[in-house]
Amino acid sequence: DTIKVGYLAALTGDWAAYGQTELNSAKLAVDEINAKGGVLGKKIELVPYDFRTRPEDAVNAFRRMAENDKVVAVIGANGSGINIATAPLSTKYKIPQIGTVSTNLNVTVTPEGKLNPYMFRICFTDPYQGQVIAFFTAKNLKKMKAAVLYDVGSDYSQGLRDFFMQSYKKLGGAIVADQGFRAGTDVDFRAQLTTIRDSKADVLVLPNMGKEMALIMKQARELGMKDIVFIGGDGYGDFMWEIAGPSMEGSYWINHVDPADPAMKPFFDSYKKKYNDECKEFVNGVLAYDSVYWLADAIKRAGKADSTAIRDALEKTKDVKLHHAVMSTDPKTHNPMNKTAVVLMAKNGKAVYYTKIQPK
Amino acid sequence: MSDILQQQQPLLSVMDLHVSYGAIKAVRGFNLDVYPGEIVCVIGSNGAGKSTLMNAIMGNVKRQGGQVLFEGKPLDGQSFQIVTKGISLAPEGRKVFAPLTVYENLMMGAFPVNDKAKVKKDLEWVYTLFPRLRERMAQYAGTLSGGEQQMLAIGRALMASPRLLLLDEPSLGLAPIIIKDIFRELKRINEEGVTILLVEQNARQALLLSHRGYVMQTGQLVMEGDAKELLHNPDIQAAYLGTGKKTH
Amino acid sequence: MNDTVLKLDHVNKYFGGVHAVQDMSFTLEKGELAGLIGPNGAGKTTIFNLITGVYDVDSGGILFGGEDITPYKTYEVVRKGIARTFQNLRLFPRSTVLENVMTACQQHYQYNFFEAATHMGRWKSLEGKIREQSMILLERVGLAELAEQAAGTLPYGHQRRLEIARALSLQPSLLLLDEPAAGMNPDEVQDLNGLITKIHSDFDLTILVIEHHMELVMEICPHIVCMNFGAKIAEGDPDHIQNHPEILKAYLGEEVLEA
Amino acid sequence: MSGYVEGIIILLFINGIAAMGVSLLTGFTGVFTLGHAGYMAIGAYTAAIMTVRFGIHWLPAIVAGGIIAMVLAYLIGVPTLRLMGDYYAIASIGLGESIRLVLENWQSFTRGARGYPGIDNYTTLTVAAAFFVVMAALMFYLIRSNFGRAFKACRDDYIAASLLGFNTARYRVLSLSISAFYCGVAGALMAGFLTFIQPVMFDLNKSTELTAVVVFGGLGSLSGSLIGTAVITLVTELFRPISQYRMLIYGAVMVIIMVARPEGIMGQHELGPRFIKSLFKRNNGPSKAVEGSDGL
Amino acid sequence: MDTLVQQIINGLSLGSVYALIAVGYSLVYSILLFSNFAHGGFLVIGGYICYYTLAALGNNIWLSGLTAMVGAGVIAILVERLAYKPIRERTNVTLYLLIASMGMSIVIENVFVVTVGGRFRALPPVIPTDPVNFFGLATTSAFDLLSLAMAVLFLTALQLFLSKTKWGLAIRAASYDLRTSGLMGVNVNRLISIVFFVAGFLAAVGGIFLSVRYTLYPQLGFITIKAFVAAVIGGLGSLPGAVLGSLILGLAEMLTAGFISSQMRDLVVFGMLVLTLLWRPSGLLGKQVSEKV
Ligand SMILES: Nc1ncnc2c1ncn2[C@@H]1O[C@H](COP(=O)(O)OP(=O)(O)OP(=O)(O)O)[C@@H](O)[C@H]1O
Ligand SMILES: Nc1ncnc2c1ncn2[C@@H]1O[C@H](COP(=O)(O)OP(=O)(O)OP(=O)(O)O)[C@@H](O)[C@H]1O
Ligand SMILES: [Mg+2]
Ligand SMILES: [Mg+2]
Repeated sequence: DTIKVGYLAALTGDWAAYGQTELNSAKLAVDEINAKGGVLGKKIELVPYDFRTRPEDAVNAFRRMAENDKVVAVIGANGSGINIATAPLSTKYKIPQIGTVSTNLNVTVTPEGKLNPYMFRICFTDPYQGQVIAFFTAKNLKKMKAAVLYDVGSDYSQGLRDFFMQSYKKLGGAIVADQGFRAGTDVDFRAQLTTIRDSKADVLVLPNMGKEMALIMKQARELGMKDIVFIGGDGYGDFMWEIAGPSMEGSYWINHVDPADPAMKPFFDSYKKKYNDECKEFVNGVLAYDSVYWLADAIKRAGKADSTAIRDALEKTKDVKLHHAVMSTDPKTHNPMNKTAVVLMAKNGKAVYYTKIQPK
Repeated sequence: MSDILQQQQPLLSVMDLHVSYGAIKAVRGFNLDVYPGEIVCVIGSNGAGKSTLMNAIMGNVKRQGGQVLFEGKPLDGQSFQIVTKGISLAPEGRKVFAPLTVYENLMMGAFPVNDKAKVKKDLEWVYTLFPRLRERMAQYAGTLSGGEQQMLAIGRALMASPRLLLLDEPSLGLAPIIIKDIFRELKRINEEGVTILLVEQNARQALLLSHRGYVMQTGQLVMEGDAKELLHNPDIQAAYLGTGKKTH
Repeated sequence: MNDTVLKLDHVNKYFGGVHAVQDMSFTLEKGELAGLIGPNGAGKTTIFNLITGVYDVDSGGILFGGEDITPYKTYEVVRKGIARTFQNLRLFPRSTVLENVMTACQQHYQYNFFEAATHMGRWKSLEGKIREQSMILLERVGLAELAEQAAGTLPYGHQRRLEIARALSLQPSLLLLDEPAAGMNPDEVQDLNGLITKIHSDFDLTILVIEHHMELVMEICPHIVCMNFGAKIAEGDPDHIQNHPEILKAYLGEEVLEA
Repeated sequence: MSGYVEGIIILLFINGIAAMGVSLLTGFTGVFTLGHAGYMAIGAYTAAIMTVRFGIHWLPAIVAGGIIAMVLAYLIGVPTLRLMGDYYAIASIGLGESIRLVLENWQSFTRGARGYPGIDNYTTLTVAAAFFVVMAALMFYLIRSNFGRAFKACRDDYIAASLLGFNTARYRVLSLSISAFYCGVAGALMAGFLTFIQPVMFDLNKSTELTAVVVFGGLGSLSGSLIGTAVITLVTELFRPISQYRMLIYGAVMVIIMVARPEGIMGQHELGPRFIKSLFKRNNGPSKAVEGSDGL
Repeated sequence: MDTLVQQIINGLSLGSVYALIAVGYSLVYSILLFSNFAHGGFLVIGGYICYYTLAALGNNIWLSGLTAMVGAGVIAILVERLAYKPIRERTNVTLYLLIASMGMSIVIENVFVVTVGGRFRALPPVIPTDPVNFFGLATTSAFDLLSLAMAVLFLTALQLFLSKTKWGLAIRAASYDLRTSGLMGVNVNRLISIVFFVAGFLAAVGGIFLSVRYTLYPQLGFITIKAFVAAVIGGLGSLPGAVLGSLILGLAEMLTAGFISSQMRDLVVFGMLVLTLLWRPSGLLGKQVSEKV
């Protein structure tokens, strides 16, 4: 007799790199919890389904988890679009879902401002992150001429760009170049970079996925853009160093997690031990790992493996100590409260802690 | 003449050949021998299975039963292997390579021949045989007129310098004068030692040219014999040569 | 009776350097059965292509029933009442024999999209008519038994007949036949002779036929146009043509027909 | 019926409608497309915007989705359908992607790449089934009519078709427009099924899948297209428990079906008494025997 | 002015990357007349072979590059034998091949997803990517010059082979009619294997270049879409066309992104594709053989 938890992971398609790491990390957490006796005396059983990065497939997967596998909660997926599509189902089946890196506001709250009662997230939101990037750029770095290069086809990228630009303008910054590209078929950004070079921007904001950011930085340096400062969001991953190499030096990354945080070390170590591989997509890894812990904590607090009770417990999350942060959930929006953003700086071949930010 | 031939080993023998397309049995137990130096023709009405026979010899359609021997040895394998043994076919419906020029088509015909001088000589010969092809050397084969394409198909088969030449309806779509030229030329190359197996609708012409003939009906052999005899056989005359009515 | 159906008026066509049709003129009167002969590559098929608008003329005019049809697109020309068969067969090989004919036949029994998509209105009666008409034509050319067979699997000679049936089902007033007897044995050519003369009279057609089978042309065509190198070299009745020295030399060969 | 099965069936109906559209164009008219997800996107966004922003009832919104897709297809088709074979196919990739691109960039109207949430869940099983049945009936009727024969004539030999009096260009555009209508309606239903749409849902992979099911259902077989849709959907659902190997199997099934039955599951036959009879005739019907010229 | 020069250089260098892929793609098209969507897969295979042999063979790019090219070539032959040959022997509808090739590309992608994972991997900088400056006017990377040189080198070699040898002639004949080519004594299967070997070989070259420049991951093959478009613009089956198309497409992309709208880059690019084809329906250098009626 186990507690079944569904996991929506992109194991195939464009997000496979992130989805696979998430699932690995979640499994690690489940193993650890089970090794210590599980929750409420029961073992957790993960039911992972792939969704081909397609919402219509994710919807079927969710239904199958709910009806055939009788899961009490679902974790994932690593994309807001998927969670927005599964949100109505979570309400229908009364099964709570925790988004790992689902930063779009509409995951937990509908456009009309209605709360999706069963949707939660462990990450901070796009507006928050956009605000942090703007704040850091304008206040900490004091750079007031920014260029943006974003992925037109990505909801994450477009959202982050919008919110960054809003906040940045409010802080008195000027957007001197706003350029787009499309991931997948576009791998060459020199045209956009040339325009950015000519715009004399002193900072380039990259609200993108890791691979694209790495390629952009590399190509920018190749074009002789020596002085421009790169600032990116939580798409950062250590694998970017392999791609961009020294071009990374001096760039800043807003993140959920400080990888050098001693509290995280055991996770990275056991990940390496179990999978014989570095956890290079660590944002996904850490958030997936902690999502499991968060859920386990909620089940414990609920006192029974009942999905509605778990939902209530999740909603009442207050100062729950996870590995990467102390978690509190805003019952009105189901967003984490006061989650500080970590700023990392790329220095001497790795990303190191730079500062913490919590803009008002 | 045929008595002498009978003592030799046939160059090509088809024994109890069966071919079908799905449910349609196109050739059912056909037998045929071609002796070195002969011209042999196969006549028969539409759909009798003549083209199928030719294709089966060339390994171009799958044989369901029976055997084909070339110089006493089994003639198996795919068409490209069969071609290298010295057999070439001018297929029904011409099948010229439309996007290639006339010259390139002829050079494709010479693909199995490695002797450059020989290719050159043959090319000259084909050009003399069909002056129109020389004129149109650089034209895409696909834009030739029907008859011009037929000349090209025959020329292409000749370029392989075969020992056994298979022709599937060579006269199709050709002007009367060209047909005469071609048949005269076939006789000549035969005298130079090329054995010829011919399928023709123009049965009269074909029988006049051939030494022996076979009559095929719904995939089966119904008659074989000396060409002259067939030509004068009243049944054959009635069935394949027209009622003897002439235009003048 | 003596109205002109088709008139070619100094028609020219070039393909690159090849002057495929040179200053060609001839006329066909209503109800004629005419032959177009000439050596290979003389430009006969090209004339058909020019008439049916597959190629555009370079200069000159083509009049059909008094109207210049050179500006029209192929399908418009066809709708004016010209049908043809092809030297290289152009059937729909995967469709059945019957469907091949029905596809052409439906031109004269049009019903609208709504009726087609709902099978209401005239669908039933007109489909019935189309099928019936097509079967009648297939019977005419002797293919009724093979109606359900895929056209591509028919022997060559049958495919030629099917093309004729298909062209006829367009109810043309002018029928162009491009080497209908190719690939037929003399006996079958005899049958075809009969078929062509029969449809000629039964359907009240004007027919122009390209052929290399002289026994056919000379027997059924009272009016023969002979061309070479794109130009007309003679025109007249079979006797005239057969004894024309230039035609003997260029086309028929000195000793005519009999080897 | 469990909600899981119901969800799959609704999706089957929706994809079936789109597949019928592509089947008409690719299977019956011989125009090979890799961009029809674009028309689904148009349908989906039209319905979404009409119902959410303008509060229009979903039924007219779905129909409007189809119509707008159709009109757009007509405007695109007139110039581009002059291209033949692979040339049109590659251009259609561009057309489909361009539609998506516009949806992504026209943020004020479509909310861009972040997607359009909050659509009413109007696509119930009944609605999907009703649309499917009606549209399937119309399509089956259509191909068994003068129009069906005209499309096939254009596919098999467009020169012969024009010499039988068909304005082939017109029929190609007509076929494209109808197929876009079907895809548009399918997209509109998809919007009501998922309640949330995003341009990325209608990407090249989706287009490819539509064409793939049509081809391995059998070109020129409507029932084949539907069977193809079912096979692909079932393969992905049945193999769900082995998560990441699923797409490997999906690809392999695609290859194996083509290798085992290059003419597709149904060849060009329709499911019916005649097809079943032909199965027992030892050979797989006349389609295989025909060599020589063919569509595309 | 500087910007324009820079964008032109950018465009040409992007085009030369496309060219490497487009040539191989066009080669397969020229013989089997279908768009081999698995070509991107061959590219990925080449990339991964190179990646792993580099690690095993101590960063010897020549050795591992060769292994990758031969390996990808052999796998291309296998793919043809397993997935395409049975189809082309039974039908001449190229659409079926096309769908099989799509299936094959999904298989290849996911073989890597399940074995080595979806992770982005960077090849060590075995090909120099240092900036190269043109008279102070514009900058590009040494890499781009190298890939243009490679594309031109392979193109010339292939073009000579196709136009000067009888095997080249046979390839062109076979592309029109496989059966009749067999009747001419051409071993069609071997010929096709050779073509696929060369295509796989070329794909691996592209794969190595792309993985050095843009990292290696199972979906890398997807970017070949643009190279397909380039091949179509240039004229399918024409190798010089493939290169010309690639350069034009690269230029168009960069100039659009630079001067019109980076967001709408694809729209303009595809618009240009359509316009080009309307002007010349079989591409810029594609042969237009009108059908004889
Ligand atoms: N590819 C095919 N598929 C199915 N049936 C075929 C095929 N080719 C030929 N047939 C059938 O096989 C039989 C023999 O055909 P074949 O072409 O060999 O006849 P033929 O004697 O050459 O006729 P013709 O004089 O018309 O050329 C015919 O009934 C024909 O319908
Ligand atoms: N599209 C074209 N391009 C170039 N040349 C062409 C084209 N079409 C025809 N020709 C040439 O024009 C000439 C006339 O061709 P046409 O097909 O009209 O001849 P034909 O009289 O029908 O001959 P046949 O009796 O052999 O069918 C031929 O020499 C042919 O090569
Ligand atoms: Mg025959
Ligand atoms: Mg002709």
